Amino acid sequence: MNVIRTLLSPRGAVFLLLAGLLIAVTVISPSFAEPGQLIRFIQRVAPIAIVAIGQYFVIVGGEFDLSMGSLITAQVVIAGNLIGQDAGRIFPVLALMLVLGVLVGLVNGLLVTLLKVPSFIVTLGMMLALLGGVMYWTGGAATGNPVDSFRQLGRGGIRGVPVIEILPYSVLVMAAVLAAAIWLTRTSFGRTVIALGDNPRAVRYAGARSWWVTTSTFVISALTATISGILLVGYAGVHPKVGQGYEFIAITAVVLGGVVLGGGRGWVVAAMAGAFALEALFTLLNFAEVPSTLRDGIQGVIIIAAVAYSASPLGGAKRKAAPPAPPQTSPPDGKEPVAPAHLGS
Amino acid sequence: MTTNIFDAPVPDTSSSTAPVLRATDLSKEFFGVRVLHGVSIELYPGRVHGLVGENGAGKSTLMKILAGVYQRDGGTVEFNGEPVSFSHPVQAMDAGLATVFQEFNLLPERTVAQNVFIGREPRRGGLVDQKGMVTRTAALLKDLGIDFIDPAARVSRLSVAEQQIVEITKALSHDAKVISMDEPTAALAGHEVELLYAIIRRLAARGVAILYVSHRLREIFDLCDEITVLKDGAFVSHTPAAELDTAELVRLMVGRSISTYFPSALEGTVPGDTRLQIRGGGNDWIDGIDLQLRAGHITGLAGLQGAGRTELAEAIFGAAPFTRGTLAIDGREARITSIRAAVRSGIALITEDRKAQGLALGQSVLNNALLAVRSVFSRRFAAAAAALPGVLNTLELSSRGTDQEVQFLSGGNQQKVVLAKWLLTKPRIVVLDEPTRGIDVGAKVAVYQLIRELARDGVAILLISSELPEVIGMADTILAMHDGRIVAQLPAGSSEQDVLAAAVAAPIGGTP
Amino acid sequence: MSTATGRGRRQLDTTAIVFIALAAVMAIGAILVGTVGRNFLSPGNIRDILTSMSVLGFVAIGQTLVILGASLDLSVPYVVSLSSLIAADTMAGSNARILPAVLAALGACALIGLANGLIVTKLKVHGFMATLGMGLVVKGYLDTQYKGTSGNVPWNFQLIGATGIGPVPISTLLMLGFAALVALYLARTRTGNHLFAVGDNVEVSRLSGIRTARPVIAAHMLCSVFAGLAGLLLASRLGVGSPTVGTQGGYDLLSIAAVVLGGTLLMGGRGSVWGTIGGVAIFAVLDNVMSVMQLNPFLKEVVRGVVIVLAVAIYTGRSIARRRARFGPDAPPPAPGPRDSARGPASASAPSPGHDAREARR
Amino acid sequence: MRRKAVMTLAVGAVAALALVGCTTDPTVTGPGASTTPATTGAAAESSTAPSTPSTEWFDQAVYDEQFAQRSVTPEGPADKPYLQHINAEMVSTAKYKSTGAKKACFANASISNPWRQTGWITMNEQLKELQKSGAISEMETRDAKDSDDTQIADIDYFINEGECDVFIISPNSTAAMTPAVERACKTDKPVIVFDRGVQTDCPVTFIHPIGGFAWGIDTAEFLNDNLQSGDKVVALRILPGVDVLEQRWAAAEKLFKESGVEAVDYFTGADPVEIKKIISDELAKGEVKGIWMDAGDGAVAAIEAFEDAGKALPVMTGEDELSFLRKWKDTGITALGPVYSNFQWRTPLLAAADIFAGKDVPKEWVLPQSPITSADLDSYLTANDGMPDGHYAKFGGEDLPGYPQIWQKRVIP
Repeated sequence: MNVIRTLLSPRGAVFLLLAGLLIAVTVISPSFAEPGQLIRFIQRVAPIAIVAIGQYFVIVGGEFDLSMGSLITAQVVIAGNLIGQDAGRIFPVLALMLVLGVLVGLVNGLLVTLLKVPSFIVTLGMMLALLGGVMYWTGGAATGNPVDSFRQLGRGGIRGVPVIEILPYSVLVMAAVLAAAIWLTRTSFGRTVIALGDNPRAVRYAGARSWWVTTSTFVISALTATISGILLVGYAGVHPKVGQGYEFIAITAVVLGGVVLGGGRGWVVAAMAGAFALEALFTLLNFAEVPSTLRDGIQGVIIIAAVAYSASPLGGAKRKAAPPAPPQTSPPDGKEPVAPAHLGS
Repeated sequence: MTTNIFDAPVPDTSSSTAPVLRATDLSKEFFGVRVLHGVSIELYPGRVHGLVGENGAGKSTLMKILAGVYQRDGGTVEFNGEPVSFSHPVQAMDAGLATVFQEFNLLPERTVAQNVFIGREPRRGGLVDQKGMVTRTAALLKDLGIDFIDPAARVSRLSVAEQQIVEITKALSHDAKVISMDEPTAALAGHEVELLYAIIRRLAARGVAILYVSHRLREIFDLCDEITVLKDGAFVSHTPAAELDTAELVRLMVGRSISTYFPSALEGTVPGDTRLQIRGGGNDWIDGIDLQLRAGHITGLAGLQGAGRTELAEAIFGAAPFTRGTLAIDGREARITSIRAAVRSGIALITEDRKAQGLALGQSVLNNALLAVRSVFSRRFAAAAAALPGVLNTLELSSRGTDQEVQFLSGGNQQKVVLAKWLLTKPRIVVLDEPTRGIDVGAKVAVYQLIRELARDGVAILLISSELPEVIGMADTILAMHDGRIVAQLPAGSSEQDVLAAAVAAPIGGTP
Repeated sequence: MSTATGRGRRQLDTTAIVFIALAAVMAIGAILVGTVGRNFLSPGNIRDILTSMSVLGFVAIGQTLVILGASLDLSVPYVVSLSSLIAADTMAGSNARILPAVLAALGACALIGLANGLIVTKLKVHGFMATLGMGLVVKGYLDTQYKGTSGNVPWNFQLIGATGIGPVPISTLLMLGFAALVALYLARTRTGNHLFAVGDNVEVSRLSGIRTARPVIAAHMLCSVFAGLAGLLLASRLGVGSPTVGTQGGYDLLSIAAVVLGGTLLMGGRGSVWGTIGGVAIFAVLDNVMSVMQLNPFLKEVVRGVVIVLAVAIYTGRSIARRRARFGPDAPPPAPGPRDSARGPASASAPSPGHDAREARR
Repeated sequence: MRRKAVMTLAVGAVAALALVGCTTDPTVTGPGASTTPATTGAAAESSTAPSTPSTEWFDQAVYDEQFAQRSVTPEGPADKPYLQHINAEMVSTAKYKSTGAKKACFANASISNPWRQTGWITMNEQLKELQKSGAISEMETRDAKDSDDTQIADIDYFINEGECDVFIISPNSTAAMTPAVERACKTDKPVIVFDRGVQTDCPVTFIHPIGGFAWGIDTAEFLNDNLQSGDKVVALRILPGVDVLEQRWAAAEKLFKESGVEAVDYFTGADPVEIKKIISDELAKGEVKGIWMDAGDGAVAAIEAFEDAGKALPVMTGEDELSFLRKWKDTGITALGPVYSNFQWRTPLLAAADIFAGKDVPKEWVLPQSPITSADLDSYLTANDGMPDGHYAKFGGEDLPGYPQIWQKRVIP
């Protein structure tokens, strides 16, 4: 029921948009709808969908993470330089990458929560520092791609699957991340994150460790950036450009998914659908052979239009500390309950 | 533009003059639900008209129609004999019909003067005359007898009472003929209420018609010349104040009489051991706090706004912890340095500002009610979730369901969600800071009933209230605070005068 | 006793903090520059710093307005480029066409700003997304319409970017002059005042009779016009228009960082243009010192990132307004009076603003 | 409010004070020989490129010139390509002749891509050698981070504060940097420009490989030779609006049109993820026979897209970046490695030494630019064994002291 209602609401706009774009692509190139092609499409979206999921937690908790792109780049370069052609180093380096991811998230989160610096600024600084640091360390270029066995995660898949021929590992990873994210949104942690985006004081006065909850969202976002980096190094290889701009793509995807910038409202599945819609748009532009110089313009118009459409009266404007008083006498379900019965008893 | 009303000639205030405002047969629907029907009211210059009724009776809707916030569906409004229809609050303001809303309509980051003149900043030579704004605001404040508000100060640095005064100043700057006030004293302490009374009487003496909405019946009787009662969106009665008493008024409001406003202690309530013992507690805002809360015992805390009551509550709750003195829970010394530690120790605080600190308004009833348990006692979460329907039932929460967002609930129901949130943590010490502020009589009684039940169940209770009858009616022991210190301890049943004297007058307890 | 002063000991004005930080950065910079045998205060160095302030300064002044209105403008780099191109193309080397070129460039920018403002206020799209999208649209236009640098700026117009009075470039003086005008606009015009109000709380502003869309639209238009002025200045310095000159400078994020560094709340309602100029100056001094020190360009980014966060951290740490202590070392001398408790800032129901603002608006 | 008023006053006061000492900075004067604006137009028109670059990048005259230069055998030492020059018109530098170690000031556009990073490393090793030989005392470098505005300020800073003996400028863009370069020339110190040019001939020498059209010709001819009319080529371009890149495409596009090869171009930002997506989509639409790149950065991802789609590998032109050369070797595709000679980063400092020695230098120092073919692939791979993927095969620093560790570790100063 809940799902259906959401689909029909303005917040479900992203699903309509996605469906429209996919249909348009299929009309232009019917082979796109073949299962084999479709699964390749999903494989390609997986890294973006995963960072969108990570960004969702940060945004719904009322913050921004602009450092995701640089973190992806850092992880990609680390994989290239430290794993190299030695398959035996995959697991130690993987562990190192996860530690780095957690560390970046912790630093972001703690600067935001303990030093009270706006997350926009903290993660902007982290974005500059991480990218600069990695470039300094590598002299701007990685040694080379990591071993193929490591890259399989982003590039390969289970072959011989009926209908779709190949089931890319990244699709499985994305499904796992999504499942974990959905589960997380239903846990106490997930509910607290949303409440935090809604009213941080109320959460603090309920005894929650809000600093830790917020920090955790940054850790989650950094971890999804790490996972995305692992998939991308497989999908495309090592390059300092990999990951660039992913923070804006992720934020755009999340907002397209109807999540309110400022927090307190949004659905993780819709955020992921936002990522799919964005990528379907790129694909459509590719298939439609739109002149390459025009693409950004079209993308801009569609983003504005889609966000405008999904901006419902409740979600469109940011809510301030004291939200506008709700209609005091007019809950849609009827009158206010007054004079409870036990008065007389 | 800002001709001072005090310079205006004093009009004849006898009741024979024509009403300055006459609203006839007003009706209003929301989503097909009638929230106001057939309501009429007349306001006369120089007279204070009380408007009472429970939450949902239609008072706010009526005010907002008069103020131009809502558009009426039916009926007529005449102002100064002319039929009017305001489509925006500012139209009403400009016409001379000002409203002081319950929610403060001030901008915290702007100065007092900028707030007073917002939207119609005076200009000189084409530029906004900031200096002129300050001077004129200072003059308006002076006419109200207020010399302690700096017109150039940022509103965020003012106390609630001061902000209230700024609201009234704003209304005055419009040269208002009618000022309606929605629960203006809700956030004020006793002597501040006196100040407001003085201001209102002064306004009335100058011929302004006042529409006064309050849940505090005593104020209605103190101030009002006549009283209109609404119930369920309909007109009930219009009577000169002198012809009514409290009991009769309550009967008119709720449709039946309440024999005892404050429920008495429940059977089986036994004062038990000391739950919380504070000796010499203090921090930057309070000092020398000696306090003992006992199981099954209700300690009332009276004091003026700014006396340090909320600071004491926040110190106990770890939000602004004690930095001096000792604190013991159940006889064992404890250190409460965070809210989390307090909640873990079984302390709950129902904060005075439920929208700012109590609720995440965009979240569901369910998620708000479970917020504290899941934040602190994750292991007890399943049990709490299972217990939730029962608790909500006990509190008689009225909502569409547990997935309804709390922003759509009435104040009383919102407060019940806050109470549910804390009940689910199974607290052993409950601090209630102004638990009945801005909620209707019915909900109030439910809160009182709950406090009694908690006491019976062996919970230690600290009840903080600006409403002296509430403290006196409920507490087994009454403490008075002044200037950050507890200055007096009075027995149950003390008179309001005694408590007030203790809270206002020179310290009794000996601290200098 | 006046409460204003009683409550007073008004905390250090935020703009003052910014300038103290600037002074500190300059002092450290002067020492560092001295270690490599250079003079921080030499005319050439001052000129270098001031020059790098000019363009970012123009953009940041506009960005301040938008942020005060609780919006954001990420489209500025593309508007900067567009303005430089329209100006250089229209001038086409002719002195006589300077005025029409300036008007055309600024007019186009104003239109973009108008579109931004309308999207934000009427379509209720968050400024972040609206201007991100608008930036892409303008970028698409630039990429389609222009192939590389274009136009020709006459020498008279180039003088604006190339001349100085002593070590002070004309462009910096112009920038400061415009900053003064904007300061005046904010303090002394109704739209300026209303911009603060709307940024502070839209609902209250609306109920107070402010047409809430207007100041925000005006802010967006002014922001784009200021980006256009930056583009004009760049055209003057480059001698041509360039479709990439805006993105080269990274003016979107840098201007936002400068505004926040200057003490303006990212969520609007409070801030000042002079603080922003201070923030821009901090960046300029930092860049100058790092360049003189010949720091590795990649490490420069690291330093920038760290400084942005730390500087804002120091500022936010300072600006948390505490409730005035009644007891303890910070407590004011006891001044009992009949109304003392009424005026007490310790009032609980008016939770300390900094405290509130902290959590409510990040 | 009062604060604002004070600030406003302060600004006014500063302005007033400044007016008292009103001086126009002596280094800032009009372009051309005279300082009067009247000559501006003439000076601009006399420069090597039109003052208003046309909306089309193609320029038949330059195209023809570069077409011819490709087949010219360069003059100069055979084992030092970075000192060779093509069709050089030598100019005397006698007036700069002076003894002692000189200070070089280098205004660099950026080191934001692997090509520039590799060159920058080489340049610094060259510097060390010249410092040892006593020709150059030090080099002060300012990096403009890809910003025209910053680079103009950098050059002005050098003029005012640098105490420079020679200016070396790698312009961030052609037209925009012209006035600043002219200001540097006014100091009467030698000015050396390399990589991208400027629209003035005031520098002593302008060092560059043959150019973008030559790249486009080499690559398009290669693809045309190996493909049929009607075959599809996907052109992967980094970004629009950069002249050295646009000229490559302008030449190639012309040749593709002539041969009937169907070419479709995309901007990739050199991001391999973008590249892979674009190729995947193209492969989903139909057959792709060839890949053309305006820079080899990210070439591997393009080949991998074919591999992953299970399609026949294309005929391809990349660059001499090692990642591409290695993938080329691994897959055995039909390919060409066009070169935008990275060794040109050695030449400016050597030219400076020559200038102070009073030796004649080419006015326009056109360096050889010959692509790597399948015939020399192996030798370049062997020569650059152990170098990182972002290294460029024709970096030309094999005889410098730090070779090979400095490049292998990619030590960026």
